[in-house]
Amino acid sequence: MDLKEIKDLIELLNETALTEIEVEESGRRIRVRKDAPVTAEQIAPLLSGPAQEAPVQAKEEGEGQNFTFITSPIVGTFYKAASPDANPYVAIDDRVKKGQTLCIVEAMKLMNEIEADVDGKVVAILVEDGASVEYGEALYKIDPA
Amino acid sequence: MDLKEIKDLIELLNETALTEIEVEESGRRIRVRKDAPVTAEQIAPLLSGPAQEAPVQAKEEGEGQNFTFITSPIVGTFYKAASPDANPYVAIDDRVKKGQTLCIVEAMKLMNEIEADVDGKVVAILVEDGASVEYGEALYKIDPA
Amino acid sequence: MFKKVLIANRGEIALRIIRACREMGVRTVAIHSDPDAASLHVRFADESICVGPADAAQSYRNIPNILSAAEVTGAEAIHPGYGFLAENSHFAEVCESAGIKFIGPPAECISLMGNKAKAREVMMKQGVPIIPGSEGTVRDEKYAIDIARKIGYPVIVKAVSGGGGRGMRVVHKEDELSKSIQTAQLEAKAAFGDDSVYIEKFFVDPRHIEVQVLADDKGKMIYLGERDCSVQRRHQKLVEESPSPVVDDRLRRELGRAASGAVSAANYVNAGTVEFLLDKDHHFYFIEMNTRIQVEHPISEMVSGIDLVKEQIKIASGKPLALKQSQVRLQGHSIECRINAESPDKFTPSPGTITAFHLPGGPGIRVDSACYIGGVIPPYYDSLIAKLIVHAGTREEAIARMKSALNEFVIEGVQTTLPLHKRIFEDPGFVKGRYSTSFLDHLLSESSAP
Amino acid sequence: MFKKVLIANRGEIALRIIRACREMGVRTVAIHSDPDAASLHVRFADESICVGPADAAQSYRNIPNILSAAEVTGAEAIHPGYGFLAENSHFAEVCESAGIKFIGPPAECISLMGNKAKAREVMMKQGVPIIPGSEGTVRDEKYAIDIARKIGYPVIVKAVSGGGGRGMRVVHKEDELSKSIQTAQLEAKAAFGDDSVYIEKFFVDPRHIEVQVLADDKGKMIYLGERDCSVQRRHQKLVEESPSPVVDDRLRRELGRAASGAVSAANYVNAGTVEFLLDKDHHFYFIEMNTRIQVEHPISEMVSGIDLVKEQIKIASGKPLALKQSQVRLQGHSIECRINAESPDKFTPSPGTITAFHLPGGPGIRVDSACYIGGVIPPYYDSLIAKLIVHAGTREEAIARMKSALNEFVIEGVQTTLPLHKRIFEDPGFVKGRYSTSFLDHLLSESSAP
Repeated sequence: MDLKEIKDLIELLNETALTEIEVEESGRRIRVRKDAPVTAEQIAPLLSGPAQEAPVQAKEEGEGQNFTFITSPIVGTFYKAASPDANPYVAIDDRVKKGQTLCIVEAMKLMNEIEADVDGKVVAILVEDGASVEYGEALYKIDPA
Repeated sequence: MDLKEIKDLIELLNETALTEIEVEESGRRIRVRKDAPVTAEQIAPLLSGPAQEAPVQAKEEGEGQNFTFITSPIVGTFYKAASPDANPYVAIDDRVKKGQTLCIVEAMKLMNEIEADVDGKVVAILVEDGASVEYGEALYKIDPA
Repeated sequence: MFKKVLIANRGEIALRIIRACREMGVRTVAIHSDPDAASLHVRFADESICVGPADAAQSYRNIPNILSAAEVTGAEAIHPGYGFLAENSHFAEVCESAGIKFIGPPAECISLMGNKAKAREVMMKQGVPIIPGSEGTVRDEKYAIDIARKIGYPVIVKAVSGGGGRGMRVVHKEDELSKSIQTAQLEAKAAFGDDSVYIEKFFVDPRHIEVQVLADDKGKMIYLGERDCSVQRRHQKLVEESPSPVVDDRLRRELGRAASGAVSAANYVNAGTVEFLLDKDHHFYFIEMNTRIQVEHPISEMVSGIDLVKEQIKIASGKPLALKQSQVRLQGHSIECRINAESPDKFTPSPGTITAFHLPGGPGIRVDSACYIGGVIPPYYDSLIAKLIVHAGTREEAIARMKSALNEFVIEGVQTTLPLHKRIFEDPGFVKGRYSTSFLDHLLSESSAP
Repeated sequence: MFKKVLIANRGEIALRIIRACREMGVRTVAIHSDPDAASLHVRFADESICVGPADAAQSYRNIPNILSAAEVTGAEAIHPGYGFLAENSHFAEVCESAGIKFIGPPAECISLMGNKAKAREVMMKQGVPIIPGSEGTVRDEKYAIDIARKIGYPVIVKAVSGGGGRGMRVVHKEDELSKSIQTAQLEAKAAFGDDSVYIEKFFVDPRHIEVQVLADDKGKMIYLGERDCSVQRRHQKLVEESPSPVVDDRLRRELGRAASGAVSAANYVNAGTVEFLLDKDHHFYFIEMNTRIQVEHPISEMVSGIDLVKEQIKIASGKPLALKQSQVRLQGHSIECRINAESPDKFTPSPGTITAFHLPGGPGIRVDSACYIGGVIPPYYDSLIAKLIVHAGTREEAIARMKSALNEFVIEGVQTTLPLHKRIFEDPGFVKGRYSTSFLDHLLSESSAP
């Protein structure tokens, strides 16, 4: 059952230097994450600050390599190309530049272009064309090296 | 709150080779105890066996000495002497013999004589004269040496 | 009203009684065995006394120690709960002679209803419909054959002092009769020390319907509708509901009248349950009367709005019933699931330590339980973890609410019957209200089929 | 009926709505912020979507992301709960224009009731008693002085767009009036972006009484009695009860009539609450109407037997009300305690991880909570841990039940208001039902006195 699993994961997390563990199996997903201790100074801007529309950047450490993930800043539908007939904006192994359009996330009938926020090489496209994505969902894995 | 404390104690108990921990403070007493893993063979006689009326014997290990406790086999009222005018059956430092009457526990208007089940010396009398005692409550501490 | 009550029980029913006492301003004394020292009923009572070791015969059934506990704590009354000493007429007698009020019926009621053959006789005289069968016990083979021919096969041979399915034999043909009587007698002798047996008509796929009654010592009584407890495994109830999906207003009044008759016949006082068997033609027959609060009492509380445990205490303290039958108003539908620490397929007990325990909540949800995280289900006593009770406007809504609540209920560390309960509420027969006492056996045999 | 509903909220109210949907066979979509990924509302919904980071403005108030979530999951309706977007008329409007049903009143009702001065005007026209005061907003100092003289001091200056105590000033003497108006205007501008204020008579020690209404889109409405929410700390309710200890049947009918008037005046549809101030002479005055389900809705559910959240969903799906006013039957007494993660004396929030969580149970106990052991109360949102609701036959029994339940409730890991709640139920004034909106301030100042 989940409560137990969540507790186990929290424990595991607390024992390591990781800040997040995510487990997905048979249609269920559990993610536990820890932040640095929250202080009043940090909360104040959170509660009053303006909405950040910039893509969220996440890093992964593995085998000595630093990857960057381009995540969705909004909830919507993911498209690799500008239209069904067009070529995808980018493909795996393409080199991309900061500010270059990678894909579109459609929300409220509006096409939102998602740009790379780093120079690098596309290592993986993590979402199927036409799939719905949630806030913070990783779309592209980029090797900034 | 007690639930948490009890849990902590259980945890502590399980981590150690102890079999019992007891904490008493401000009128409240918590005791946690563990037995060897229970097997079906052990349960069967428990469920059908006759009531044991013999005093329960408990041991305490401390400072290299083994003490034996004479505990109450019934619920009732503890008396050190046969009547209010009589001398106590035993006093501290008295030597007692197995089978010797140590005190009376009155229950249901009946006087139940509690006997020593070991030879030894009375180290402590643990209950006030006239106090009510529960099942298993230690009455006398005996040094069998 | 009593100032202090001793509760001669453990687990959820002890906690249930403690809650009622606290709400009435009555102080409580819990008794417990050695392994139950950390139990919630001990924690939430005002005082507690250890009365013996794990073995219930030496603790929860230890009459001298329990009476001494009442004496040394100054308790004026003892509530026996269910099980243990609840239907022990000797205990009720000893309590009264020690000047301690037994919260239950007079000892004579308990002993009358404990003798199944005598109870039948008394009910028959009062005009309460009883199952066709022998008059009194059967000693003589010829009489047995005559009776069985008269009422028609199949018949059932039952121990007079029986209960829980022991000392019972169903007989389909005359040539099996004599041997079955002998076997039943042997079993009865071994289990209850009394080899008297009697014969009754055996009904195929009946329903188990029981009526909750309350009677004060002024001769007033009320009944609070019926409970349908047909979902059973070897006479152990797993799911109960009130009202029954097959009882209409007319039948309810008839059942109530019969239950009233039973109460009068026995000069019954306090809470009790009159159990009936309901056949396919909706004829009902008296089975027995339980002279105690029952595990499934909450569903009657939910539909009637009456707190049965408080009523028991009030009646025992000499107060008259506050309500007349015409003021009893049954509303909505209530269902109870008994969640046991058992493997859900084989029903083998699964004692152990509860490592996760998350209760369902929200509207119409009630949980009666004495479990907590870190708490232990010991191997010595029954395996009930929690009673999950729902109440809603209609049976359909109550089923939907129960399904939702079962899915929210998290219990870890022991195996539980939760998966079986979920299956029951998915079963089309159950959902339509079409089920009998053989329902669960059918459901279980389906799953074990290849 | 809808096939799928998105719940634009978190915590216990999201879970409450999910439970109602599951019982109705409606699929659910939970939305959540980053730190709420392990929340129970996410776990128990059929689907879930992360809509933004911790900051509610970017997640639970993020209209584009929430509508996209409804779109990508195919949800036909959105339930806003309370707080966040529940009383945002723009959100209701955008939902409707996107073809998604907003489970609540029409946008116009929300915006009418959001404008306190306009709401007053409309109620006055309908003949609903309103607090004596200015007609519309006060811009002109001379008009303010005239009005204040006419209704008599003390008066209160309030922001038209106000709420939660901000933009309010009590004025006791004429020479304070002008300065207080200016201060209120500044506060209102800063807090709500609108500096309009109005003036009302200020009552000393009134009671806060509110009436729960349900109205369908066919023009039918019912009211479900009143709630007494006078136990407040700075306009935050801590304990609510229904019925009010000071409202009798005649006053209840008058309050109901006034609430019906408010519903008609606003062409109101769905669940809503009409709030009144009750003075010492038992005259009542309209304060405002809350156009959403309220935190304290369970106590009305307990006494009426009506599931308000299910009714909200049914009404939004176009179903007519099933009950007439004459069929509404209020039974017994219900009390709710809001247990918050706060220090019980200073009320400073106490976020953290729940390390122990043991719920009270038994008859008449309901807990609405989304907490669990190991779960986190994040610092970003409100501090409600659980609503503990009791129901019993009488007020006296309900208080006894609440005291017993508060003593069984174990919460560890964060500080809670449990100790304060226990004190409230020991207070002789509260027990006698003699309390006003200043009750809690008095109770708290007693304890801080030397």
